[in-house]
Amino acid sequence: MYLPKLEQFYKHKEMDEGVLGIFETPEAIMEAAEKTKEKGYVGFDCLLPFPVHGIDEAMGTPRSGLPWVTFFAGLFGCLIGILFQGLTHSYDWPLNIAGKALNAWYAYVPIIFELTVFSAGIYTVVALLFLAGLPSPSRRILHKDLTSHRFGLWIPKSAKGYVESDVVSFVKGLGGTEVTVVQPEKQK
Amino acid sequence: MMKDESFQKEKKSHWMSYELRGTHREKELQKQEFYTSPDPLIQKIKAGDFDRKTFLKFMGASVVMTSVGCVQKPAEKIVPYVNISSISNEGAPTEQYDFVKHGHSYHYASVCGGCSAGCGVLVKARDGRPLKLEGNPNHPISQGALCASGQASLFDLYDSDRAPEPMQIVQGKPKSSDWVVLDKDVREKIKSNAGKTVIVTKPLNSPTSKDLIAEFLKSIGGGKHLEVGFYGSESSIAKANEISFGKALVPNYHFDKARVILSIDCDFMGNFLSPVEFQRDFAKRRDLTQSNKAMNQFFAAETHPTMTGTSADQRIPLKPGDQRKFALVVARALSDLGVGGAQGVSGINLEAAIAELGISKDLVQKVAKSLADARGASLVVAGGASAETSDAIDLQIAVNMLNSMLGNDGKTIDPVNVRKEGKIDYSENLSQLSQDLKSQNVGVLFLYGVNVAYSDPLGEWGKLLHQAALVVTVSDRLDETAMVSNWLAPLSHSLEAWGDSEPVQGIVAIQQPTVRPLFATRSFEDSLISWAGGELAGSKNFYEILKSKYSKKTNWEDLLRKGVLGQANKSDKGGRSFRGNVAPLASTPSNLTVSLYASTALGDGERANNSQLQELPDPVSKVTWDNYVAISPQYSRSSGLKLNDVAKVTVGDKSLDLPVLVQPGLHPEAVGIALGYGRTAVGGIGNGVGQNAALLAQGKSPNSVYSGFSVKLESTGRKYKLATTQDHHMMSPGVLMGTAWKERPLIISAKLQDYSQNGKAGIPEPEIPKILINGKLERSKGANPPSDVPGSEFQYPGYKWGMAVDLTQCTGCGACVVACNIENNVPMVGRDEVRMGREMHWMRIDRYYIGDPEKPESLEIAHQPLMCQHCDNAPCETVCPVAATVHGSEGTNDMVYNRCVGTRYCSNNCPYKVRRFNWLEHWNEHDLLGGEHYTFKAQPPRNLGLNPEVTVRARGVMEKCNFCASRVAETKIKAKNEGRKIKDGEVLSACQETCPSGAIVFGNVNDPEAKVAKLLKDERSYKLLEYLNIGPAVSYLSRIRNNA
Amino acid sequence: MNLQLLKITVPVAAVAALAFLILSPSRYVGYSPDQPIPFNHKIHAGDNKIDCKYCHTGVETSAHATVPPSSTCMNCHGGLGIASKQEHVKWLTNQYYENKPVSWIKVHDQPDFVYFNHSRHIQRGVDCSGCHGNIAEAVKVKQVQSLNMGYCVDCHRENNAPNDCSTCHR
Amino acid sequence: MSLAQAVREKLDIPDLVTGGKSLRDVTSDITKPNEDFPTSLWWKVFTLVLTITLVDVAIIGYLFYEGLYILGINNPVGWGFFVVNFVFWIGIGHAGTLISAVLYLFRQGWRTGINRAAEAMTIFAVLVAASNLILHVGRPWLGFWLFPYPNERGPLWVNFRSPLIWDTFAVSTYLSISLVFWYIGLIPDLASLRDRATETWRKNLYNVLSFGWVGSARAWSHLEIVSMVLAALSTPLVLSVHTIVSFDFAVSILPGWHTTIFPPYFVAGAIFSGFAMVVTLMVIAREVFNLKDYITPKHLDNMNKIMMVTGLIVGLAYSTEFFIAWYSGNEYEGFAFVNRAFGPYGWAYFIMISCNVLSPQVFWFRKLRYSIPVMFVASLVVNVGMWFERFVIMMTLHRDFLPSSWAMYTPTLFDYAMLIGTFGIFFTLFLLWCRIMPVIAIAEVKTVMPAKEGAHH
Repeated sequence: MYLPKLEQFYKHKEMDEGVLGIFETPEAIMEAAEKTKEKGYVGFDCLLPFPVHGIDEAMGTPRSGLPWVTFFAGLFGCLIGILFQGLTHSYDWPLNIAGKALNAWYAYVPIIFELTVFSAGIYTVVALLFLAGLPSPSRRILHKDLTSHRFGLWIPKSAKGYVESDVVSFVKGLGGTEVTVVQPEKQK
Repeated sequence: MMKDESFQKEKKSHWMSYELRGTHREKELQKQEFYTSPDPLIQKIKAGDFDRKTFLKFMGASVVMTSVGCVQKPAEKIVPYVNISSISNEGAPTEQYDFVKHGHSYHYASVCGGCSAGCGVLVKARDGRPLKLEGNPNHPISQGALCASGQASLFDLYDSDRAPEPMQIVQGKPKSSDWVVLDKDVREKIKSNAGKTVIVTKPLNSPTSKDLIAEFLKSIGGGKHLEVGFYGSESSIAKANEISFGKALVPNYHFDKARVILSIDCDFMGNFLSPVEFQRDFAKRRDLTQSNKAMNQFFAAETHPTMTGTSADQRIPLKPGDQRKFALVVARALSDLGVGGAQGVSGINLEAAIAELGISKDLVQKVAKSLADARGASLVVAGGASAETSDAIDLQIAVNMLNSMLGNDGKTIDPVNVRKEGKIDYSENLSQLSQDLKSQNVGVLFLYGVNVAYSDPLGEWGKLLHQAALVVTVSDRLDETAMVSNWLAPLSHSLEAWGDSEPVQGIVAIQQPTVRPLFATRSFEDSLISWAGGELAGSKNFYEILKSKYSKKTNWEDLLRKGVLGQANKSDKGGRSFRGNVAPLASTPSNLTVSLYASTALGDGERANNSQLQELPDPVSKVTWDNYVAISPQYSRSSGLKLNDVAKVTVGDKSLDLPVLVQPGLHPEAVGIALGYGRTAVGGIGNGVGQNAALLAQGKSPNSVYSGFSVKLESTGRKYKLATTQDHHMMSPGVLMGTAWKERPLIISAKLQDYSQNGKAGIPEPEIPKILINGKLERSKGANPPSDVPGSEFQYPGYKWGMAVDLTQCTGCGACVVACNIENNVPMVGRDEVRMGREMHWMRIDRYYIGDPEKPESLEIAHQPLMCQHCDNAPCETVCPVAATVHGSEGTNDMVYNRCVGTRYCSNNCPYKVRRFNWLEHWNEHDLLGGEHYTFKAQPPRNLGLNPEVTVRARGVMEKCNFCASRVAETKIKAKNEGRKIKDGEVLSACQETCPSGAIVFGNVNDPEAKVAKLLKDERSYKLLEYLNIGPAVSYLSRIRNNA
Repeated sequence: MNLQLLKITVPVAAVAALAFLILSPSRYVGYSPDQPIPFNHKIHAGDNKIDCKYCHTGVETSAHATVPPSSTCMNCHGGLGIASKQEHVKWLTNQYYENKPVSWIKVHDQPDFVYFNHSRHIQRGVDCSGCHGNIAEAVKVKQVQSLNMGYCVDCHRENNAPNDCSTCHR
Repeated sequence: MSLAQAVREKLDIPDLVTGGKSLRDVTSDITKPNEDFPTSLWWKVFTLVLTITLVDVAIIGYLFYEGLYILGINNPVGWGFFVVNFVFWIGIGHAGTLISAVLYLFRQGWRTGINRAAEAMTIFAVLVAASNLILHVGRPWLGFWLFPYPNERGPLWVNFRSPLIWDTFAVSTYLSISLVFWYIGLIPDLASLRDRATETWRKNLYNVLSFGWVGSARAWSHLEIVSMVLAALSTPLVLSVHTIVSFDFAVSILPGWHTTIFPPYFVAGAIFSGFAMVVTLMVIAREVFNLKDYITPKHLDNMNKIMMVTGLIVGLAYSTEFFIAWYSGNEYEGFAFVNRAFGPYGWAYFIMISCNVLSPQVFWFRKLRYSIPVMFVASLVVNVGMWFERFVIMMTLHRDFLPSSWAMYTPTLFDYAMLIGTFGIFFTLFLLWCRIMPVIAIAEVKTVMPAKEGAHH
């Protein structure tokens, strides 16, 4: 049976200290990701201008668990819709409107549906922003081409077996150009 | 027990009496925030400086306040009286009479000042303000009912265009003055021209006033008293009676005794002698719940489709000028049937004459037959402006002959207790006056209630009047005549003054005031007394005269309480023999002839400044706010004149430009134009509404011939959109745009014969979806049946309010509409808004033509009063997003104004379209966000007449008939406090209470003894659009016509 | 950084607004305007045990409880009556003899589209203090109940009084 | 999903980005309009629509001041131009969501060229529609009463049986969902604008707008999933919204309104008009912003096909209505439709027929489907026709059950001004948006670049 697992809700990690390498093509970054996974630098990440197909498998990240959020949020909205309309009309203040039955539930369907969709959508997006670490406009930009046409490989200091010189050479070995060692910003 | 001077104003304002006007103390009071004495108010409005708050107070504008939820309400004040006084002593205005309870309504018996019929009324006054008029049940004339103009006459009291004080007119410019100066001037002039005083009054039905006038003339050393009336038939009838029977009089008519009625151009329910009485008597014989044997048969031969004609069993369209010919033709037909007593008809060639009339022969024979069968119980009447042809007197003689042939004298016609006695010749009086003026033979001239300059526009009164030494016009406003006279002596409204009336010999009613004069005005009688030097007949004011006079006859206070002295005489007496010579027939002009008629609402136009009457749709044409030239469909086709074309109407050398209305039911060669329009000096509302058709009148000046002369119509090429409340292209419900759809079962008519066989005659089975439940067809529960069907969701165990409307009795007079407007503070919106289709009447009367408009003889005109039907499954409630209209526990469809946001969805979804939307702020000078551009707003002191029991609605809010929720609530609280249930007939809806024909019945359906419950079970009862399964609470009783 | 500030303030403001919307009290509770003279109900109704209906005569029979005419005050204070030396009483007496009404300021003021009927409630046995508070102890009258629609509706529900819209709105 | 397969096979041939562009070119081409100083043409158009908007705002102020009586509506015809505009614009709004959601689910690569602009159109259209809905009530300042909130009245809730309440919920849901859907798609593109920005103010602006997006693969995979989820949610939503709008009429009891055919008929009509509007905008955009390589004739051809299909559906609906009205044998129902076609407002009915049913037939011919001027004209004509469809439906009010309450509706100057005003507001918003944000989904276009494999699986 398919149940939500915690690792599906992986979170974007801030990139304040580590090594960054730049790659030119999607194929290159895919290959690099594969290698890095095998090398075992846990918690490494790729920076992409557009979603490259298959990068998740390459990096070994599991499928996102956000649909679960959608599901339960939807359920919640649906429940609210049913209860709120039912209670207000037939319990809180029963009004004789056009002699219709107080629990004429079929009149409530449209709003039940709308509320379901509403809460499902909104909560999912909220969850997304949380997991993707958005919004944080103060975030540092590592390289300006990474949102346009080039691809980045990021290996954080926190990765297991991180030795700066090894990592740098490793990334170079993968064919990464402009390999830079990123230091945390000075707190002013 | 009543009192005339209980004088506290609305809870939120000061009392104030007009004696204090202009005193130092008043100035002080004026400084106070909520000082609201009406007369300075007018000054303030006119002067344009007026603080908004006061206005809001006036208009009870908290609806507006609440629409801005976050605005703190302005502090309201409570201003109690200073003192309590007992009834015995004459209290000062600061004193509360110990019997007056704040917030309670009291009814005072009085007399209606609407017209000269002199109906007895009950005035509902609350905290010293008259708020509503109802008919006085004790009074044999009104018998508890009141007509449209009677209802509306309340607003003349609150008319902002009344003259607030005496005015002197110098070179056509009025300048304010006061009574002291006026009285002084009058007295001097009377002295200097002794014996040459002339008093011209409207036809008076007050014996005491007549005596007083005589007394006055005596005391000042002689003079004349002339009565002058317009558009009426009293003169002709009186003269004809003199010729026929040797005694000049206007008899009384008993329609309730008449089994067959033939009216020749007589709008006796709309505009003849005593409309309410006649309509009530007429309707008594149309009440089929009693027995259908009694039902009368009514033939209306008329030159113009009148309200009366619409309730005829057989309409006979006549060409103006042919009235007398028709009468004689009928006489001839009668004598052919062997009815004796005919004179001068032997020479008539029946076929030829009938052919000339353009009607079918068997129709005439049918009329004659029915009349002959009902000898002694039939009635022939003629009268009204449109019967005033050049041979009007001969017409009346012919009518007299018919009646005596049928032996109606002393039975349906009462020559003993008459309406008027002695020689009456209004036009003679008028010409006498102009002679005297020409020959400089008039000293002081008093004109009381006669607006000669308007009603006789060809008389050149502007010049003539200046031949008199002094002309004093006694009128409530600066009207056309006042503008060309020397003085205007402002007249009190009938609700402000004492008086009495004797419309029919032996029936006397006291007119008692219910409010202190709002302005510095006096009644004519009081003025006479002060002009006579402050004392007349040993009394200082008219009140004392009346009191002393009637105290001799009966207990004064009982008289006031009951309101009337004497009973109607219904016994048969006073048979008389016809001797008058019948003149030979003259030929009528061969081409188009016109008939000028007095419209049902406005009558002679005296009250043209009454928005209620201006906006009351004409019973037949449904036109408001204008008069028009009505032409027949045939003539429209031949001449090419269409609706809203402006035509040039030419009679001799005089001509008028009037919009055209194509009126089915007119004789092909007949043209009709309403009198009473085109006032020039009546006030902001009535000025310049329509054209004065009296300009076209014929005969020697003063004009007396209003009908039967030839007229020429030509198109001017211009267009003018008439403000109608109902479409005119649409004919009968059956034929729609030529596509022959099934006839819509809206008004269900049947013939008496069919009805007496089958009570449900003509009523179709409503197509309501039913399903087979254990063997028999029933409405399924899923189909949400209304409360009267088993298995419905909601039952109404306590009260269940319902209404029944009898279409057989309804005459479409519109009294209910006006009564509803006044009871519920319904605003009048003015011509432009009516054109846009935004009239606010909660109640409307739908008019349908049944039959072929090309065949006026066979055309029937049906009325259907339509108000909110209070459906059990009300479509409007389902769609209101904010639950502003929901169902009450008593089966009413409640509308909550203060919750309404104004989506108008309810109105769209209402199959009857009875909901009304407030497109405008009708009551407040400014509304929430301004909007002063709308000029047709109620001006003070109109607001003093608002019913405090009903919320005043703001802009952007939906409203509709609420089954007089305020009346129900009032009665219910009373009953509850007394620990009992409401009795049947204890609570009447405004429309029901005023209806002269008793067609509307409102009450508790759950009470099996209630009249409404019985009527709902009546075979004739059906519901409108029942197939929609909305379960209306209003039932209609099918329209039965007695035409064999 | 001001963005940080925004992150905190915006949600807080939103919550506060909603809370206010839900929990906001009636604007009129505690409304206690100054009257032309500081009439003291405590002395009259409290200490001297004058029955409410002695002055508010309409309360049992009319929609309005009615404020009495000045003459009612004069029954005790008139001429050289009780407390005739007291300045406000002097003023009142003058008003009376000058035939001038006193314009009191309405404290319990319902909008004009609400039709409240005192007589019905009194007949039904509703106690004055239910809506007006303990007037006998009030030195200066002030509004103690919200008197908004919810207040009326709740009471009507508890005592199964009619709850139709047309009960109060016409 | 075999259907999807089939559709893809059909539509994915030829290239969706022509001219052998590289990734970098794509970015720079698409962001060019945002970075350059506006062209004189843009300025001209913008000043025009801005003036219209300002005039409209002034009129709205006057409307508040004077009340609804300055409009032409009256007693039988309680709803006029305002509601017509409302339904019209809601309809326009549908294409956006449809393109971005439904086509997304069907993996229609070709949508990438147009979906961003279409979504923007949706949002602005819905805003305009909602404003019309609020303005047409008698007391707009009490509009918030349409939302059920705890109040001091008892508390008194709203009437959930009223289609207008359904509207309130549907429209607000629709607006918010489309808004987030649109914006999360925009975030990466705004990020690339930010990184290309040179002036500091632009940098800061886009820094805030892009939420500090850096394009980490983890964020991307979440984003991908969410846009799919939202697409899945929006698809039924978009259908429900116009269904509910149609309930405004279908739930009433008026002859000519009370028909079960309304929901499908309205939805089809909405898609119809929506696509027409997209074509109009796209044709303009690709000319003005020189994006011919990204909005290719192929895109337009596909949309024209859809327009033709929906046009046929609408035509079918019209005829069905008439048939049922006759078949019911109910005098009121039957008359309502005869009156619709041959009554005083028959002219509007025939405008509707000719614009909505006849004009799309030109798209039977491939040549015309590919001709820019033809499709431009056709799209405009269709929009006119769809506006008149709503007008015709509204005018059903003017003659209902009782002949006595029949009347005509004559719009006043203000009605027309408000109609024009809605277009003013819409285009003002749209033009402004074109300056600030990329009209084409940069990142998504990159995924369908012909150059690289693996784009299609």
